[in-house]
Amino acid sequence: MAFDRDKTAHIHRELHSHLPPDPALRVKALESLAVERGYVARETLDAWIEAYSERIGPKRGAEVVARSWVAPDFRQRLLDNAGMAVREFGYEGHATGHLKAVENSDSVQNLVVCTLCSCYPFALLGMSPIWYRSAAYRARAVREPRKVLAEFGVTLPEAVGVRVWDSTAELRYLVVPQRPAGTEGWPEDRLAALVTRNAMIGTQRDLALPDTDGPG
Amino acid sequence: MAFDRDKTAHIHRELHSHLPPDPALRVKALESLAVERGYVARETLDAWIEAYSERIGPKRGAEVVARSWVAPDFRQRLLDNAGMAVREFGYEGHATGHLKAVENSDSVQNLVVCTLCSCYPFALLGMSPIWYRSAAYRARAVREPRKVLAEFGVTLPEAVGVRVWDSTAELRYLVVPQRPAGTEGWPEDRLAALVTRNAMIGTQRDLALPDTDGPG
Amino acid sequence: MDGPHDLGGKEGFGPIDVTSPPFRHEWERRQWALSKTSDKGAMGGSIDAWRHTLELLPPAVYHAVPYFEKWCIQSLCVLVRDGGVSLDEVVRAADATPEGPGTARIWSVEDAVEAVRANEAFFDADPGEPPAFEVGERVRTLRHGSPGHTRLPAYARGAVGTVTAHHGGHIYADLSAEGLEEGRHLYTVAFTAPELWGGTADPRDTVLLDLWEPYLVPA
Amino acid sequence: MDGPHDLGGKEGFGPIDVTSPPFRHEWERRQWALSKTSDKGAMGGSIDAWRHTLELLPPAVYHAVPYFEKWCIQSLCVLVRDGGVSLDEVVRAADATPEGPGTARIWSVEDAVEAVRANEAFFDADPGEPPAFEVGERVRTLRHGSPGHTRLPAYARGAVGTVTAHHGGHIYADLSAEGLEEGRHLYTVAFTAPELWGGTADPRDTVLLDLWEPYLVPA
Repeated sequence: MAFDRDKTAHIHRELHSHLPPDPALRVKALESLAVERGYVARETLDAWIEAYSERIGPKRGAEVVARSWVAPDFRQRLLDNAGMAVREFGYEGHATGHLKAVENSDSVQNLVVCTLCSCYPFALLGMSPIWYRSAAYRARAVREPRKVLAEFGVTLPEAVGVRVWDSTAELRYLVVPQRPAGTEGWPEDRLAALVTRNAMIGTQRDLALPDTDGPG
Repeated sequence: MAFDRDKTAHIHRELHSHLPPDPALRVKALESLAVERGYVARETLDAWIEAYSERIGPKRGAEVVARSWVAPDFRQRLLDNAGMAVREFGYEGHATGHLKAVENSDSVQNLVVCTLCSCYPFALLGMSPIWYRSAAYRARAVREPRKVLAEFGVTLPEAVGVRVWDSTAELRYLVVPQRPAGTEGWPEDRLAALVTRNAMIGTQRDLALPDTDGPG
Repeated sequence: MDGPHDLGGKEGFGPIDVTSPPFRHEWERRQWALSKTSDKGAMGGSIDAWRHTLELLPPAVYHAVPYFEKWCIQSLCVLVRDGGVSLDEVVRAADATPEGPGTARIWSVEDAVEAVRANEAFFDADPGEPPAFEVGERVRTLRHGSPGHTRLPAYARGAVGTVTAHHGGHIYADLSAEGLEEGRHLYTVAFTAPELWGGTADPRDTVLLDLWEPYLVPA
Repeated sequence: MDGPHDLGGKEGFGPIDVTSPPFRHEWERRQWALSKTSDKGAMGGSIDAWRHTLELLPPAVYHAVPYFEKWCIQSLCVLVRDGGVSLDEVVRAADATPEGPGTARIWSVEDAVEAVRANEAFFDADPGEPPAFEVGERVRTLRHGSPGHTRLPAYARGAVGTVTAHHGGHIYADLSAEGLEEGRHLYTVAFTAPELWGGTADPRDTVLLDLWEPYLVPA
């Protein structure tokens, strides 16, 4: 069935002009219809909310990053095929089928964006932060990544080039930040606690050790 | 003084978030400040409104078009330098300094738009219609002029190409529609009464005679 | 389409609110949860059709309403367009107190977590012909977009870059939105910042996009 | 700048309301009248600075608010930026009942009509060098816009057209917005519809733009 653009745009205009402006009421309408039609149970929505607040979040990605720091063979598997590598944790799933890990280095800072929508490796990092889906971030990350990074408190050393990854197809990106100095011999779980969501998107470069007040 | 973009954008955001949303109140604020600071008298605003509702409007352009139909030498002056030619009527002024007249023909339909703002030959045609400044017209006129014309009820003969004039500099455009058949020997004022604002922008092609119900 | 969603490089946006959490309001959480059912039945369709429906929001709405409200209107639109729901029913549902428990099975948190895992989708698809470009080759993107759904952003059109990876064949988004699953070769292409933004951009920086073969010609 | 004002060719807008009159509301008439004083003192500046200030409205505001409300915010912004008016004063002015008659001279309708006539501005300015292109020549527009004000719309970038007229030197908008009045050669350039919009566009149609020489290179 070919996509009917005119009809779709027409329905959008009708809906927007006839629905109450409060988004909570609009969502209520969708929820009522979805429940009534048997697409979803109300309790299932609560289960989804709990799944994403308690179970699926950036701690998953942090574990993956930490292991890549301590296990060279895992690091290689991650760089070769990150989608397969995260299966070792059972963290595969929504938007990780074509996951790609990109490592920061002394000369590279990776930064991930989706300019056309808001693609994100949900099963690995949970729901994205609001800024990631904001028009300002989507518009500016590709054009002025250094100014964007500055707003996150990141100033790059002279030698560092920014690689901005715009997720235009079904590949998804995980930034692997550099392991901080002074963590030699730390176990994986202690290392994982250092890895932030922003660092895995690329808007944080230096990871802070628990005792320091380094730049976020 | 260089233009301070960041400061300008910041003030815009502050104003929009602190002012009441009702546009009438926003205009009231501007009027109060302008009057209080001595930039304009309240009665002068009424004079401007009357000037543009009673004195300055598309009838001016219609007179110019009608004369070009009946006076070949005037027509030539209009095509050579429309800004100078409208001085013969005393209709020069706001946005006619670099006026250009473009004639429709059996193979050409001219259409005027300003995609970047809403440039218009005000002194000659008065205030523009709302559709001319709408995002839909500005966006679509250059990309799909025939669909736009169809919404105005215009279907072009097979031989006709559309020339869309996007007013990107300080030139302004006056479309000279074709003189309708059956008006041989008519005086200028009777001809001028046939010429519509839309025809002089290019969203009407065939001018209707008073007794007919032809397409607008 | 050159729609309101094509934000890359657009100017005039203010500073980024860097502290914002995933959700601010309860309705946002519920919309996110509702979207988890959006690939089921009448609320769904391919990811590309889903995106295209979202892109067709009126530009003023797209720019003005909160993120998850766009998702909500998108799903309501699909219900009306493809699900046999009338506009009146939608408007009444915003007003009415929700009715009884419905007929759907109740999922546990464990079910949801497992569904996320099982949703590991792959988009590989045989393009049926060898790739036209190889890694290291210079390519130019098309100047024109497509009137329908497309994933070549406006900021990267008519630009010359270097192929840095070939991913084999992937389902071609432009056709997928129209209901056709066909494979096309997918590449990662790197563009220097000055190529995209002009001479004032930082020459140390690059932007990398994943682009299907039909978007590319030899440079 | 690649701002929200650059609408040419953008998609997703609905049908045009073809019957609409010049004004719908009294506040629109008053704003139009107020704008007639906008080239006086602190409410003004060059037309290019005026346009650039308008372009810098946040995109969501630009797309959502009515046309004359944009003009109003634009003028208020200039008053705050250049006119020594504080944000608080503006907000209070929206709330307060207007005070006495002010000090400005009262104009008659005749004065207004005469002011429109006298406002026949010319933008000719000596470019100081001969034109680089002549009528009939093929030219290509730049791929990149300018970070500031510019009058080369995004839809016409990186495109090949034909010079159909040379208008001598005109004040160059890009610099004029920054307060510098310098002349550059101005041309009308015709582009075929397929060149701008791709092969599906009607080959009978053309789009003509008035473009300054710095936007152009030989094709």
